[in-house]
Amino acid sequence: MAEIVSLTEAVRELVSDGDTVALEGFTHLIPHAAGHEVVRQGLRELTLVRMTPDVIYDQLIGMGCARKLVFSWGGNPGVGSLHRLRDAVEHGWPAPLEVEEHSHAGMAAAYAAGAANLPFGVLRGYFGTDLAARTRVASVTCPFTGEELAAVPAHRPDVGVVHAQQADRDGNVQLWGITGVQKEVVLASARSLVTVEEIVDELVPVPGGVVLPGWAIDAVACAPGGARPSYAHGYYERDNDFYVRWDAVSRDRDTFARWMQENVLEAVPA
Amino acid sequence: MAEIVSLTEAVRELVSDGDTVALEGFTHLIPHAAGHEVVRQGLRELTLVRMTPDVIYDQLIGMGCARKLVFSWGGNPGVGSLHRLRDAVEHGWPAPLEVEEHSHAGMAAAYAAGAANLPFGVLRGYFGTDLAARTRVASVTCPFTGEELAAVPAHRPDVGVVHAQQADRDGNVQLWGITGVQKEVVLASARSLVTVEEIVDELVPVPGGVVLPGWAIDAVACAPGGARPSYAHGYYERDNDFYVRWDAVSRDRDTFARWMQENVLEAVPA
Amino acid sequence: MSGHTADEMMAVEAARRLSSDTVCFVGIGLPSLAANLARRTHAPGCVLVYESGTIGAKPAQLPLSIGDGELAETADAVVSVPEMFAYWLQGGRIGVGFLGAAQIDRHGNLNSTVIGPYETPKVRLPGGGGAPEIATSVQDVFVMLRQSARTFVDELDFTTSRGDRVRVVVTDLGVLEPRHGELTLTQLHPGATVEQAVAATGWELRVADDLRQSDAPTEEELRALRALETKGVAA
Amino acid sequence: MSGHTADEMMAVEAARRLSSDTVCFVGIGLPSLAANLARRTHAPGCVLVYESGTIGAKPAQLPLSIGDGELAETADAVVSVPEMFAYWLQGGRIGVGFLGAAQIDRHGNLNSTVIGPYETPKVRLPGGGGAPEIATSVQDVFVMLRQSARTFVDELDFTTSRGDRVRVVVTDLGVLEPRHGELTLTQLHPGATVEQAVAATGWELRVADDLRQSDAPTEEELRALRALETKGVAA
Repeated sequence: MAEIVSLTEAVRELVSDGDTVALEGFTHLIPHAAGHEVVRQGLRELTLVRMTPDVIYDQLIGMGCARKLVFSWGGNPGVGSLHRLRDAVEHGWPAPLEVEEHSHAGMAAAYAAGAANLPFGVLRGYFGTDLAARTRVASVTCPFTGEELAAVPAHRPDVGVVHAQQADRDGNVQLWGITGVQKEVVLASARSLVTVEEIVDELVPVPGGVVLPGWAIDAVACAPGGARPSYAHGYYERDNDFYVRWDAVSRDRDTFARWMQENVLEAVPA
Repeated sequence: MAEIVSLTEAVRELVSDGDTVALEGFTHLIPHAAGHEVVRQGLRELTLVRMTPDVIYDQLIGMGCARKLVFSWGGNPGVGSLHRLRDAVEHGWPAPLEVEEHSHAGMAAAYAAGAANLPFGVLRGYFGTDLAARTRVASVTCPFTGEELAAVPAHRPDVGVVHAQQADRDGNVQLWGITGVQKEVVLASARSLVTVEEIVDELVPVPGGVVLPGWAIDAVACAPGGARPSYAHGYYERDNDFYVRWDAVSRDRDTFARWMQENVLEAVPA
Repeated sequence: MSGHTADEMMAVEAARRLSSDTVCFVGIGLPSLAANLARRTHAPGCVLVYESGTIGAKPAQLPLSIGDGELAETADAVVSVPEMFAYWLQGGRIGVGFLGAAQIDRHGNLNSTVIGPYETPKVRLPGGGGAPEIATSVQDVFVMLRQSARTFVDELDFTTSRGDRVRVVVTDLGVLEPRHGELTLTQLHPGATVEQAVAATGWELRVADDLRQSDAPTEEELRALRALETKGVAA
Repeated sequence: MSGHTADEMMAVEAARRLSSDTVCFVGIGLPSLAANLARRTHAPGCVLVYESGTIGAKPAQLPLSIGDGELAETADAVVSVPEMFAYWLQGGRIGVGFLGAAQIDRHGNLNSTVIGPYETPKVRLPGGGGAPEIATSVQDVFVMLRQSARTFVDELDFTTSRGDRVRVVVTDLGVLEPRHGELTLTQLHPGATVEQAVAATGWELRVADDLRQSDAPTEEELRALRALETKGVAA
């Protein structure tokens, strides 16, 4: 049964140096508040997994939390590059960053396989790309047709973190809008943390809602606004201007460090 | 784009002798009206696929429509045996029935693989059972861990048939309650038919609703009550008494034939 | 205390083994009765998962079918059947799985497929359904089965599911549990005798040294049980 | 007719190739602009599928991100990302997939991964995202890409996706289509010259015998286009 705890406590109890951590949310409900708490607690040597490393991963990488990145698309959506990610890959700053790169389809299949307790996922993918030789992908042969397909190793993060709209007092969670791989990452991970906009007395089912029972989650933390500058469907909109401003903030190492100092390190956790 | 047609026309256009047909609906929204139309049109030599052959498959088998049955649980839920199914398997009446038997998990994986255009599905299953030697299951080895897993050939029926609550005039379909393998069977099949309780001007999203876009469906037919004696969540309840009565009706070949004559062959299609 | 039926004794005995932190995979009939009884008595937090896709169902009355609408209406979540088997059962999230069968052997292997040869069966049974993977995916398998020499057999006609994880077999006569690799009589229900149990077993049934008697159903258990049993056909 | 930008010409030219029975997989930026333009003009039935899981999205304004809330609000269905890639894209249900890139070669192979060596890149690009499987799962790939010798290269630094299904490349100068196994200039936009196109191509660009001029955007196309372009950052 999910414990309802503070974000600080949740990150302290669930995340350790060297862990493989997936903070997910496909273009929606990106768990920024949880990511900031990881930065504040100074966690190191993390393997960060995420389909679309976004501003929050740019921040984690720029602050030196990551040893490795497992991903499929690492940009600032609608704006351009993630400069801290690029600086780490291109110049090893603040530390070299090992990269394991997949396609979206491969990442999705790997999460689904992890949620299903399978060691690998199968897809028609990677064929004829240079990616195949650069990443963890293998081929499997269909025992019925002889066809060759791609296999990706299942994602089984140590910790899966997602943001959602609501939890009830038993730690049952409901999220809606674009639901991405939220369910899969929680179920694929050894431990899971869900931050929520609010804790309600009763979860009222909404169209398109995905409910995760509290007994399948380790910790729930209330973090209103915890997805900002991403958005929470029904609560607040995406701060598109922030994403544009981030381009300038993140371009320069010092500007970035200052911004993180003022806005994250000195900020009071939710 | 789904064409909205009569049930008679839909079955005539989509189903032919010898086809592999899956009429699905896991304990809910069982497409009885469509099955009856298959009986009325005298279709023969069908390979019938269904996780839980229910009264409707008992009827199709008893009327001699089927050459083969692919299934995982063939009983009268809460009552006992399907006598027409048993008579076909045990005594070859009215015709011998080839059986391909799976577990629920295997059937579900086979439908999911079919919907995903994969030739096989992977699961931890069938191990240590006598079923493994009696059905179409093979083993695949994880290329990363060396673990052995079960593989089932994907279901790719010629025709998939499901019942749903609503369609709009463009043939978009919404169903809710227990959603079973409804989406998978429609997407896995070469052709698909959805019968619905009603055609509405606008589909209003409901909690737990599954929407199938009209362009992923071949035909939609309005068949109010088309799941009876099964049920349609929000429309009518399961006729539990019918399932009990079916035990007596179906036990005897002549009683069965008479019942089908009066209630199906002489009935006017929806 | 009023009298009780054999089914009631079985349901009560199985229910007592569930607790508020048990997540159990429930089929129709006695397992559903037992799990719902537990939820209505000592284990209100017990989570009922039906293979139809309903997670955390809280039916007021006993469903006749695992797909009853009430299960969906009262569930915390309803998922598709492929998701149920892949993410929830195979995912290793279920603690207790209930199984029944037409035959059981001393190792807890079960047959619900055929009596007689597979190709030319004397009786074609409904088949395994969810059983093969329930038997290997949950932590603990609970079997509920009326005891008779036809059912508790020396050799199965067909192995539908493996017995490795069978922790307890609740019968109308008592309870069997694996001891030294074999199902052994560990409990007798009130009124039943060792001789009856031995006679109703097709193999040479071992009896535990610490054989004990089951507690008869309490008034509260029977009241809760009977409140559940009012819908459609008896479970 | 009022003037128009190169982006507008590209969007219009791509939009014209979509019809009301096209199901297209759309990324952010020009593809989204083109597909939404088609939906607002000659192809109202054109179905927009975004990889975020929104099927049949009908945004009133252009989304900045493929995950914009408006996409979910206006969609016929929202599915999970694993389902999107498995059942819908891999399932073979998508007719047209739009792709962009940093580099393209004469066979339509694309690079959106790195400039320079993979291990020590000069520029680390965002990566393939959905592209590798879009390129092999849809029936027809449409590429939208401004033409320059740095982008239209003789040899890719990295193959992110295969070109087999690339049917058309819409650039700011014209249109390339595969002819005899090689992307060939088949259309020039108003004001552009063959010389410009050749100069902006890193391989020896072939020019089709039946080279024709693109029709300039109509008033109606421009009006619809500009009504879409009002949200957040320009696409």
